[in-house]
Amino acid sequence: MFGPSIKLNKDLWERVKRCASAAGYSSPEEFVEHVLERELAKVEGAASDEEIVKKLQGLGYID
Amino acid sequence: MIVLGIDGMDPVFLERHWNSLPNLNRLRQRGDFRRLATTIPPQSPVAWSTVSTGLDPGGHGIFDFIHRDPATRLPISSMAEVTAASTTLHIGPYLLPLSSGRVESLRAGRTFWQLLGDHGVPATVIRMPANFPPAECEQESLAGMGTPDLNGSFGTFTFFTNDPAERRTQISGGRIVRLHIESGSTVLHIHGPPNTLRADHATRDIAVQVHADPTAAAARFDMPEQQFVLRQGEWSDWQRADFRLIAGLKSVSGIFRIYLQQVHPYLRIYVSPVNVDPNDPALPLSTPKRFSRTLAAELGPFYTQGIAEETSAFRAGILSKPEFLVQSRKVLADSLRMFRYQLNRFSSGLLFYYFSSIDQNSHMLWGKYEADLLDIYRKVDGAVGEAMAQPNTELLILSDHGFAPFDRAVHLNTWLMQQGYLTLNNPSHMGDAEEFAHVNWEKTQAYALGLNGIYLNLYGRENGGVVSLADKQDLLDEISQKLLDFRDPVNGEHVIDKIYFADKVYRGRNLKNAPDIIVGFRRGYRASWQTALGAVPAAAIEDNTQAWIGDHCMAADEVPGVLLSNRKFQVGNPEMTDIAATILNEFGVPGTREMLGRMVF
Amino acid sequence: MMTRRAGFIFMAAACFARLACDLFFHYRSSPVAFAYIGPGAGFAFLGSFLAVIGGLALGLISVLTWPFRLIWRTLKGRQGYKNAKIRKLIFLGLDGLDPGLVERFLGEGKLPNFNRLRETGGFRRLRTTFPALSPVAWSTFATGVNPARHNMFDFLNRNLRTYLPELSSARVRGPRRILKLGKYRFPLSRPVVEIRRKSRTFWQILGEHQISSTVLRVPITFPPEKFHGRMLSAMCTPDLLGTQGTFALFTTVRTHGSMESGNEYLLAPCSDGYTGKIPGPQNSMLENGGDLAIAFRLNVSTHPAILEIGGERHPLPEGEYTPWISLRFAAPLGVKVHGIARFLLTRSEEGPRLYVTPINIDPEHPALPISHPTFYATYLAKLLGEYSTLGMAEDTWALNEGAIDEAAFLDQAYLTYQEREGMFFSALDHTRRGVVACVFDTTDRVQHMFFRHLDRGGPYAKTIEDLYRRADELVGKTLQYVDENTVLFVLSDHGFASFERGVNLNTWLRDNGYLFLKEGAAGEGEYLRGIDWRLTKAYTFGLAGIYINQKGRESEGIVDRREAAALKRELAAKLSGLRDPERMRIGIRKAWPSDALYSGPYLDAAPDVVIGYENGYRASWDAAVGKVSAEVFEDNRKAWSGDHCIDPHLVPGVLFSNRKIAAENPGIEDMAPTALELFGVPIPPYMEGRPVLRPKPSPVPSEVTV
Amino acid sequence: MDLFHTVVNAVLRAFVALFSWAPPSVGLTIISASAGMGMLWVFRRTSDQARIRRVKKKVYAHLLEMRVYSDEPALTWRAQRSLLKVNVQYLLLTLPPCLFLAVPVAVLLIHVEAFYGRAPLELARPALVTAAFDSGPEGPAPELTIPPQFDISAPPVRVLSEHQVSWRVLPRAPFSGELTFAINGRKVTKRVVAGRGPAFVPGRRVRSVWASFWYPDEPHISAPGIEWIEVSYPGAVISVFGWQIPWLAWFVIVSMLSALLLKKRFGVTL
Repeated sequence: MFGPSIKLNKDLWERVKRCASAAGYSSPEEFVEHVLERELAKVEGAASDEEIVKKLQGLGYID
Repeated sequence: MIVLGIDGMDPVFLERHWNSLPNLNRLRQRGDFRRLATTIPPQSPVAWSTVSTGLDPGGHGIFDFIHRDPATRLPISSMAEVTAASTTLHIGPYLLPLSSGRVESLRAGRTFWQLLGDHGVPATVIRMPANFPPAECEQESLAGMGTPDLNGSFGTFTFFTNDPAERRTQISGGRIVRLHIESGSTVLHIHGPPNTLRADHATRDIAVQVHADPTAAAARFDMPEQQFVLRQGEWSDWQRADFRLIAGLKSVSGIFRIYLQQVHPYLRIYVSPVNVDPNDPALPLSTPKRFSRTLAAELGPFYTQGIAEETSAFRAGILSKPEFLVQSRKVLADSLRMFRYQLNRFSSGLLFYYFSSIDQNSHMLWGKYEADLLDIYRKVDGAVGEAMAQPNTELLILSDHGFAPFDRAVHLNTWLMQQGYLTLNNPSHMGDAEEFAHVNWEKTQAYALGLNGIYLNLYGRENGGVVSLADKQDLLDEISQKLLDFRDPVNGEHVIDKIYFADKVYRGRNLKNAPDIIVGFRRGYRASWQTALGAVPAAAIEDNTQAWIGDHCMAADEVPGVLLSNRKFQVGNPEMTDIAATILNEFGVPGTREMLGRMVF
Repeated sequence: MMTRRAGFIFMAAACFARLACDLFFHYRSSPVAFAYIGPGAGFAFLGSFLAVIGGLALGLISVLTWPFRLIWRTLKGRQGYKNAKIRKLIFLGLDGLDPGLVERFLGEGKLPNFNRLRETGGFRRLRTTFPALSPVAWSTFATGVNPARHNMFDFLNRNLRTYLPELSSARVRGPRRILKLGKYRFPLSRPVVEIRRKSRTFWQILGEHQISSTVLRVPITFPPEKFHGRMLSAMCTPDLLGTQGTFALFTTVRTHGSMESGNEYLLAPCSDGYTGKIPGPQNSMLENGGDLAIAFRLNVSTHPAILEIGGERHPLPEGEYTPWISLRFAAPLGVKVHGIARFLLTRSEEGPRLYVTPINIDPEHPALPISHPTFYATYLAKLLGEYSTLGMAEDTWALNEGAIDEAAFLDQAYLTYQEREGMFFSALDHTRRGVVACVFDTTDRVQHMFFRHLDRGGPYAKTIEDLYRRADELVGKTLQYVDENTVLFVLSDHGFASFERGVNLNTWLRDNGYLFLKEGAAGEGEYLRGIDWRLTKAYTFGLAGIYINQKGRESEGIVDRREAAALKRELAAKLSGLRDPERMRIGIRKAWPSDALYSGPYLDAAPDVVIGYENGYRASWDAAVGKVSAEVFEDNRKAWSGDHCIDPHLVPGVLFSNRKIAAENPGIEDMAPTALELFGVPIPPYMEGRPVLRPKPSPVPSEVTV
Repeated sequence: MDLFHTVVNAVLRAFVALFSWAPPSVGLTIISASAGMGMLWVFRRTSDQARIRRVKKKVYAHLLEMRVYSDEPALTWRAQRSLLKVNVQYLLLTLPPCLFLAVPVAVLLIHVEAFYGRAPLELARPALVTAAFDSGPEGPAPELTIPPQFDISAPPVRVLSEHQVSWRVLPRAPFSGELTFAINGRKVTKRVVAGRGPAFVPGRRVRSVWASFWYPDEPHISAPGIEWIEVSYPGAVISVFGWQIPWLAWFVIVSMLSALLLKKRFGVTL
């Protein structure tokens, strides 16, 4: 609610809204977040292998 | 600098007894001694207000012990006004104040200790008269004359007895209660304050069980939290009592003393007025607020009532003269104890200390019991000696007025009636009924109230006033002339020395409560008790038969005060207004523009 | 919260002091009164004073703010229940309840309450999602969209840079900023816990219209989102170690070489028994702090045995679970991490064996947010007692590994079931209007572990029947809360099938020249280690399907975009109808390229080819963790003998309602729009489902074709 | 009864003597803290801890309930009702320990009162010595023999309605010893202490064995005709960090605090 907010110009916002609904996002915000997340994933590092795998331990469907 | 205010110390009495008063005498010889011109009228609240503020009565607005409300013409205290809470909430029998009630001083002007405080000079002002509620400031001050007891009066004692000869129930300054004794035991119901938190304002009482043993000539008193035994003729210590206003939530604490006057054949018990408990004051007693608590912690309980000497009980014949003297010495001892405490902790700045004893004792002893009075003077002289022992201290001693005998009481309202200025509804209604009970205001041009005042029944000011503004001066002149011509039918002498008009004698213009005529009685004469409260007895003048035999409510010239110091005075005829100016000057603090006095040194 | 609580304490203390003083002053003279004000009574006073005053204050606040909230709501133009067609909507989710079995037991007259629903309302098979997996299906239930719009395709997600699998539903990252002081590390911000399911849930949308929901243990709700209502997280909530459930087994002689999802520890003998240490979470407050641990002592000389832990003694009768025991792991500087676990002494004599459940996050003092509002979990724990919070509460691995036996597993599962029942009925009790949605997983877990016994005779032959009977009882009890203004849906997210043969598609891909191992690598490496990405075009892990190693998407991708589209179709065609040579049966019924199944912004995250296994088959255990094993087909030898991750057409769920179901072929995506419609809230255009209680505008083909 | 009290008294005296070097607040604090611990122990032993724990959780639950369901005022009221109900349950559960504690705590408090609740008679301040009789007192008051450190400053006052006689005595010098009454030809003594405190200050001395439970500081009176003798001692206050408070208030504060602080260690749920 009080998180940071980013300003978009009106034109971009309209385009985002159109595009979001066409693509099947539930809201323009979700669209913007998704785009940003995807780009960030390309840049950011990941946690160590071991840690990631450990988190999966106990999942019944896999071993 | 130490300033001692000794109420009613008379210059003539001093001059007669220099030899018996070594310290005052020494002060006179080493320093200086003058008569001090007193205020018009020479009454304590008026004079001490002038001392406090450096203003004349026209400036500070206090002209008497009592004045009237022009709307009702009823007497009200001139020193403080109590307003009840204006907004209240009813819950069952309770009346909860939503806005706070106020106690307000009627005195105008800033006091010298407030001015000192503004300039960072510390001052301690103990029991300055007409300083209730104490003027707001950071200085240490304890309220003086004008401080009510817990019932809101200036002191209402209770006298309990099963003596069939005592038939009175209500007397001036007290209440008389009949006791029913069963196998030696009875209960004293001591009234607390009227419960303003209850819609019916019922008083809260506390019950003291008394078990009298005639053979032992003593009695045991059982209070809720303690017991004590008194022998016949003994005074108890201070007793503390909590009067619960709302159970468990709000209570008011008071202190009182019990005097077991007689056990056999009749039980006679005198209970002092219930004083405000300095340890838990229900009324503003001091600045800062905790000061009274500090004093109580250091000294134990003390009299907080403005005038603590039991003159009313003496006048009513309930206490004998020796009993009165014992009691008034207790008051003095109480005062001296606090004086020594203040003297000990006094280091710099100003200490003002007020003694009431000489004034109160003079009223009861003047002219008749010289030796008893001298004894009181001697004790005060001792206190003066202690103050003189303070090194590097300037000492100023003053009294607000002197004393004169009070032989004849003048019923000014009766005189006004005889002169045709005041009319009763029915001439047969003359008597002691107070508060102008039977006066026909439509046919009354003037009325007297208080100890020195006559008011016109002025159109536009008094409610239903009949004297037009145009006629006012003529009427004033006419009444004054007649007053000056008024002679005592017994000896044919003038009764009245001087007549003052408020708008002429005062420089200050705060004259709202001022009488139109201020009557300056000749020595030996004074306005009667009945006059003070607006009664119209049969004769215009009669002998004063009461125990109250000395007074000072006369022409100002008749009863000057005294001024003593360990320094020489530069002013020949010092006046009351000079005191504040002198004190401020000594500390290099400028006075206000309204202040009238000069520097006496 | 803290200051308010401090305020209450202060107020209460002041009142108490006042009371004590009053008593003292009033009754000082009477010594009898002394006894009353002794601290003995003081304890009682203090406690109840606190509570009563606190309660009154809260009540007062609530009453005083009510008009303001009302005004606020009116100003915001929220219509609330004005357009609602009903007062109350109940979703009773029975994970994995199979329509075939339901029909069979209905036919045998064993499910009277289901029967009542079927007769008076409606019963349909409920179309599930591709793949037929709980996280996927329940996400669709919550959002009303297909997986490409909510981003949940499997339990696992691959990291496009490292090819490592990640938990698809939530991401927990350590605190962003850490203050290091000497050897201590102080987190300056909270750990970031993020849900990766996208789109919006119907309860969020209802909440925006001031219609409140209570959402209990619906999968993929960790971390909980903020909305107008109450939620308790479920599937994928980690245990205190951060895993999906790690049990501990304490033995005197090492019996297992290594275990997949548990650890075996040796008990150290001591004078009157054994001692041991339960490893807890990592000590994140110390650099290289290692794991926190709690020591315990096991005394088996008494009957029952006694477990001493955390300064308390607990009786430990053999074969009987303890109640939840609180485990407080003490980190430095007075920081405590609260967990709970149940203990089970499976053998007391001749070398005791002590099984400890995964350490659940303590709902009374949650270390991670597991509910909304955060104190809702605490509230439930205080009201109903401690309960399991782990996403998959039933320890299937302990049974797989033989740490516990069937009976112990069932005990555990039904203990969880009871906890859930308590919450569910308490929520119904407290709901006058709005939504209550609660999912029971026991049905799923028990079928997974006991499918092999179905119709086979032996002591557990009737376990699944008994499970369905219990579900029926639950429905019966729920019906007591249903009136004419209430709509009840009893639904499952998928059905069940037996799991006899595992299929390793990595092996198939290797055999068919799509996947290459690095030189010398044996292919036994978990999680795609050993695969030569420079040559590999496709790979698999998880349960759903095959991923293309696409250029520009995977970090070492080699298949370009256009080629990938063709490759998907090629693989789908080749795999459809894949035969199991050993059993002479078809193993894969059909495979679909992802774009044939899904449409939406998260399509790229989907498996590129989704596999529809035949009844009896599933991705093999090795394939699921990304191994390349020797054979394509192998037997499943684990107790985990039932599964549903096959062709979704074979495992639809069930849908019962107390109202007539108009839709002929309802799907799980229809539930969210149905909820909105019942409360008169407009259905947003991106939602794909249609309300089921009114006729659909156009029929949808019953099977998707390429 | 006398013997029992003598033993308790002796123990307390020894204890207080141990801390005679320190201000009285120190000894009292230790007594209060140990009493708190003792009471905690009794509480654990005599209460159903498991049920108390459960009920307390319910109390918290219903408090939280008001916030959990803050959107439904009806539920807030329901939570209030439930809260009251579980509170009553809680109070009932604390009843047994309270009953168990009542007598020992009363004994302790009555004895401690003699050390910290009463101050010796102040010098040069009159005090009352009162004796109560079965009937009468007819005729002259009984004779009171006082030590030379005292004056009798008023004749004995007979309170016929209450069968009492009060003497007003004035202590002149510190004293700890006995006053002697000649009643019906028998001598009856009463201990009296004057001077500066703190000290063991015995209160009322009674004849009834039953009443001597409440007045344990002296053995009960054996002479017939007399009910009790009491010296009106001033109440003492304890000075703690400059605060003057009644000892019992400090006792309650310290014992409660020590119990609250130690309840975790003792494994007690209050």
